[in-house]
Amino acid sequence: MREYLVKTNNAVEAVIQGLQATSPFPIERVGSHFGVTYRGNSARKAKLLTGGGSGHEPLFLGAVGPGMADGAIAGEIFAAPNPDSILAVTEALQPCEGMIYLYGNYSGDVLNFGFAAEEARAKGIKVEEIRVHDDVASAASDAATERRGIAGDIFVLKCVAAAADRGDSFSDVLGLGEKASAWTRSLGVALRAAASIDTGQPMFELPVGEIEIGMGLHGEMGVQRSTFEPVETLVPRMLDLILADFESTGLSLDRAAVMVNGLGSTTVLELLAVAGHTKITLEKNGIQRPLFRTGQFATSLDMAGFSITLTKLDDELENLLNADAHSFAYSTLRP
Amino acid sequence: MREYLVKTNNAVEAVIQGLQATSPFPIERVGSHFGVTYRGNSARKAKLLTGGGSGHEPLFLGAVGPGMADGAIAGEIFAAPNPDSILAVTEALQPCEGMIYLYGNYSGDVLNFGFAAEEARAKGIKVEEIRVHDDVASAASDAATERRGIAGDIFVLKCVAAAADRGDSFSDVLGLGEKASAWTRSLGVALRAAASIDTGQPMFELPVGEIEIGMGLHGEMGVQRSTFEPVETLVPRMLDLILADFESTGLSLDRAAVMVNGLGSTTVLELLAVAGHTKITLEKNGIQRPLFRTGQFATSLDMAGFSITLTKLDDELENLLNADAHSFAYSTLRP
Amino acid sequence: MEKNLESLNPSQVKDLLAKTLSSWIAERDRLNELDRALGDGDHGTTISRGAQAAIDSLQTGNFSSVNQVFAAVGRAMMTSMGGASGMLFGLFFRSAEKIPVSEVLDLGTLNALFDRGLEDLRARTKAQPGDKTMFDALIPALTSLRESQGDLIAALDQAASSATEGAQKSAELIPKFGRAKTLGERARGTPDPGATSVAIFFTGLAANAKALSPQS
Amino acid sequence: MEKNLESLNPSQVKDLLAKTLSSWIAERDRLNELDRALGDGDHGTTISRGAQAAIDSLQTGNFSSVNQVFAAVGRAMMTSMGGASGMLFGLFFRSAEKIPVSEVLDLGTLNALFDRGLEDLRARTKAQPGDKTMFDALIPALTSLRESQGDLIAALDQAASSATEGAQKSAELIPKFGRAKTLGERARGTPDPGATSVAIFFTGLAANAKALSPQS
Ligand SMILES: Nc1ncnc2c1ncn2[C@@H]1O[C@H](COP(=O)(O)OP(=O)(O)O)[C@@H](O)[C@H]1O
Ligand SMILES: Nc1ncnc2c1ncn2[C@@H]1O[C@H](COP(=O)(O)OP(=O)(O)O)[C@@H](O)[C@H]1O
Ligand SMILES: [Mg+2]
Ligand SMILES: [Mg+2]
Ligand SMILES: [Mg+2]
Ligand SMILES: [Mg+2]
Repeated sequence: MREYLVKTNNAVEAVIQGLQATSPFPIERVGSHFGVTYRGNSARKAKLLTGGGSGHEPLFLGAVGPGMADGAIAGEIFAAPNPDSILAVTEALQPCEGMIYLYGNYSGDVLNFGFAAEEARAKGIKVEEIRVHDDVASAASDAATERRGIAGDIFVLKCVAAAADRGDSFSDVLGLGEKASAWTRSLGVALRAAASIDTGQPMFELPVGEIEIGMGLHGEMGVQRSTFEPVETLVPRMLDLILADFESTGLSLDRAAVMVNGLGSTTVLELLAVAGHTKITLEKNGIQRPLFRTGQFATSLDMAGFSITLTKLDDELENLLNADAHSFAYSTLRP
Repeated sequence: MREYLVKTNNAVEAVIQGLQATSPFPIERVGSHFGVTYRGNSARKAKLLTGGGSGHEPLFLGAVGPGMADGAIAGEIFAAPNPDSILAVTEALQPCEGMIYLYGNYSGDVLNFGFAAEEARAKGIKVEEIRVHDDVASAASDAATERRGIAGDIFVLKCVAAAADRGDSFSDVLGLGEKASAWTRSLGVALRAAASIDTGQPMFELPVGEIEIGMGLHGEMGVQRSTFEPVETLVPRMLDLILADFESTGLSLDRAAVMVNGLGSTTVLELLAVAGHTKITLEKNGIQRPLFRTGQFATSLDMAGFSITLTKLDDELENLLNADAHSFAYSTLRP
Repeated sequence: MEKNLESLNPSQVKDLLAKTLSSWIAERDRLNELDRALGDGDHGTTISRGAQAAIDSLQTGNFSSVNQVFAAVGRAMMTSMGGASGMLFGLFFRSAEKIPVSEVLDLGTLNALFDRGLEDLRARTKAQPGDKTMFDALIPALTSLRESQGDLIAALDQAASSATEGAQKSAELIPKFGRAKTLGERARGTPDPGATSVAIFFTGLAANAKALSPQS
Repeated sequence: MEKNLESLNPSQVKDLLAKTLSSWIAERDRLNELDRALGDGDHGTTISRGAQAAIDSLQTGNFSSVNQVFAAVGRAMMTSMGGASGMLFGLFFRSAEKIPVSEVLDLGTLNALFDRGLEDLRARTKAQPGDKTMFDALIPALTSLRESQGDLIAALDQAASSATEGAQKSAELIPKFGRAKTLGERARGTPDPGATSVAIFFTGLAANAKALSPQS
């Protein structure tokens, strides 16, 4: 049993108010929709709209900002946004050469963004979609585009945004996004179910002492249920699965951007432990790590657990990831 | 019952490894101590060493970096660091004109840092101490220097570091630190006890549905136990206590740096809700908020709850807080 | 003696739907429980939110055609629910806008309306009967409705039992779509929440239509 | 018939302390439990860590004086424990370095040693008896030891019962120092963990000294 400081009926409102309160740059709300825009990325030919269900804070609304998304749209907790709201944010970002909808690959999101994209096109707005599908646990590598999107959303979004900022054409930005998406793989593990914001009860069954490798961001089942395991063996086991997946798809990995992401109530202490063991394992595999981020980027309410994301880097993606960016969800750090 | 990915016997090691893995700038470990240094802040006359017990990640080890601390030293979980280790980091940072030990005001820290300071002085090293005492719940305002230090550590440290970076003399840096400390007030609330990393059991009794306003960072008792309350009323109640404390000490508050800090397993969603209501209440009180940060800066393992910190600003403190800084625990954001 | 119910006017349809939608609200916890085993535990919350929004929109709306009544329900659900089910249930009802306007609801109109709804859903998801989705209840229900020879009440009764049977049978299926799709064998034993919602809908529709029916 | 125990050599002191320290490890859970009510729940963990480090350091060390034995314990505790108790317990023993070197431990040396320890503690904390800290057991114990007329065993027995009584009585006090100080009335009923550790120490010291004592 867990009480939340907000209830289902005011949670998303509260997120928007909070973002506006804490943001050093202006974030505009779109009507009464759960949508926001940042208007400062003026050099872009392609504008970027991201979104998804709530409960994943700082995603998705927190991803707008300089060098990041131009617009974001949230649904209720763990529910994709509705098409009217997606369309409203789309229209608020006009005029532009074209819009890219970037979101995690879930039934609900595909249905709603897809519907909104059609309605936008009917209004003469050019829209293309990038569906992030980084979760290696959710489908075999020969069906990679059916995978779910998890924390990989952020690196892909960051690359796309930076490509748009350097003035790339709409189709170049889109192509870059497909590349970044194809080069991004993640795997998560759940240590304890999130508590429902409605009832305070666990949202799925995961007995104490068991873990689920490959658990999705909403508690979707993963690939392996096993007994509790400390970081020393858990992290190498997870990375092996990710590395094997790169290999099986013919992507040789010698340099990667790394994200260690907390799912909600895993402590920063533990995330650092995961980071340390991730470094050791990648080092053993001869993989360079010029960009390594540890924190809470894509959560699942108060689920305990974490995910590890690797984006294969070439010089282009490394430069794009290093380009300046600021948002509540993700900012570039300068050494 | 909660299992941690690390155990007491490897937790702090894991934190150090993780920091080194994820840091974009070099962090050096000091011998086999739980201590680290960053050597890049070369313009400083006063060097800055911070520290305290572990379990508060990203503090304290995560506070080293450009524009932040030069050295940090951790103890075991919820135990102040020992004097040998404090001294070892002190010596690793020599030569310098003088050292400032900056830490939260707890018996254990006062005893150990105080002892180390004496030993350092005996070796000819100049050392002064700044004990942050921002927690208004922990003593009356006429005994403010007896208060505990909580998340306020970070704003005070940031100001001191920036003063050192602009080349201030040792005594000016120290004076600035005293001012920043005197102008910083916080209040926390616990919604659920942290689980012991040893036993997995709650570290103190807090029945479901009750909250404790003024709970310290280790579960020290606060000022008011009451039934669960949503943000809408809880945040104004907490801010009223903080604002009354500023007033009672004759500090008029028209401009403040604000930090909304998660204690461990309070979700980012909830922290944003706290941020939103903090803004509303401060606005009602006519208080400007040029700097407003929301996140996890000073935690208490996986305790659920949050703290709100206000630092009264004048132009000097505002400039110091806005100066560039990077560390795992805190970085300056540019709009 | 019972008189057969042959058709309803928009205002009757509005009452019929409002009553029927409220059973989703009543079944909220059970639907959440099913989704807790197969998905993210919110199907009951989501569909009740949709039902409430639809009821609100029925209460404030003025409807001159049956199509408008169904479309109002669909729009309200699509907008208020979001998620997979918001789009699917929403579209199913909202498609009523796309068929010829009718001022009465009889079995023929109902079939035309639901068939168009199904067609629009099929354009958006590749799920087939057997894939453990709402289709496992919806398709049998629509088939019954289409093949029924009796009056509206009898046809709805038939549809309700087909939907209920379909939802029950979905328990034994392995999911191929939606959040449940990675569960595999672990999904056996629990009926699909979406299919269960379809069964609840048709069961309510039949029962409430009976209550409307001019009885002795 | 018992022979009086008058003095111990460094190697006997080493054994005596090692055995005594191990009772902190044995009482770890109880001490944590007390600290859970008054502080942060870790006093047992912390002091056992110190005890283990001290035992390890006794086992590897070579000691030519009693002072060295006590100081080794103090250094190991101070370094391995950290926290308030690491400094206070550590310093208490480590102060042995500061008094004249002695090759045997008799009651006089013990008093000199502990009195110096107490003096050094008092320079670091303003806590007084009645403030619900380790002093509530330590000061009565040292007073007994100082006032005792008997042999070492009898003196230690006296000290042990004074410490135990002091620790028990601390339950009724309101804390003025350490993490417990904001608890106020809520602290009543639980003995101070640090004081309890002091009682455990003196109780162990008396019992283990008896076992060393050359008996018939
Ligand atoms: N791609 C799909 N095709 C058909 N039905 C689907 C699809 N995805 C989900 N569903 C239906 O939606 C139901 C889940 O609804 P709900 O829990 O409200 O949405 P969400 O999965 O977004 O949380 C499933 O039980 C299933 O019947
Ligand atoms: N300032 C102080 N003066 C005297 N004794 C103290 C002081 N602070 C703490 N103590 C003692 O330390 C004990 C707590 O020890 P421990 O739990 O190991 O340390 P911490 O409080 O750092 O977690 C208290 O029960 C008390 O006896
Ligand atoms: Mg959902
Ligand atoms: Mg402690
Ligand atoms: Mg669901
Ligand atoms: Mg303690």
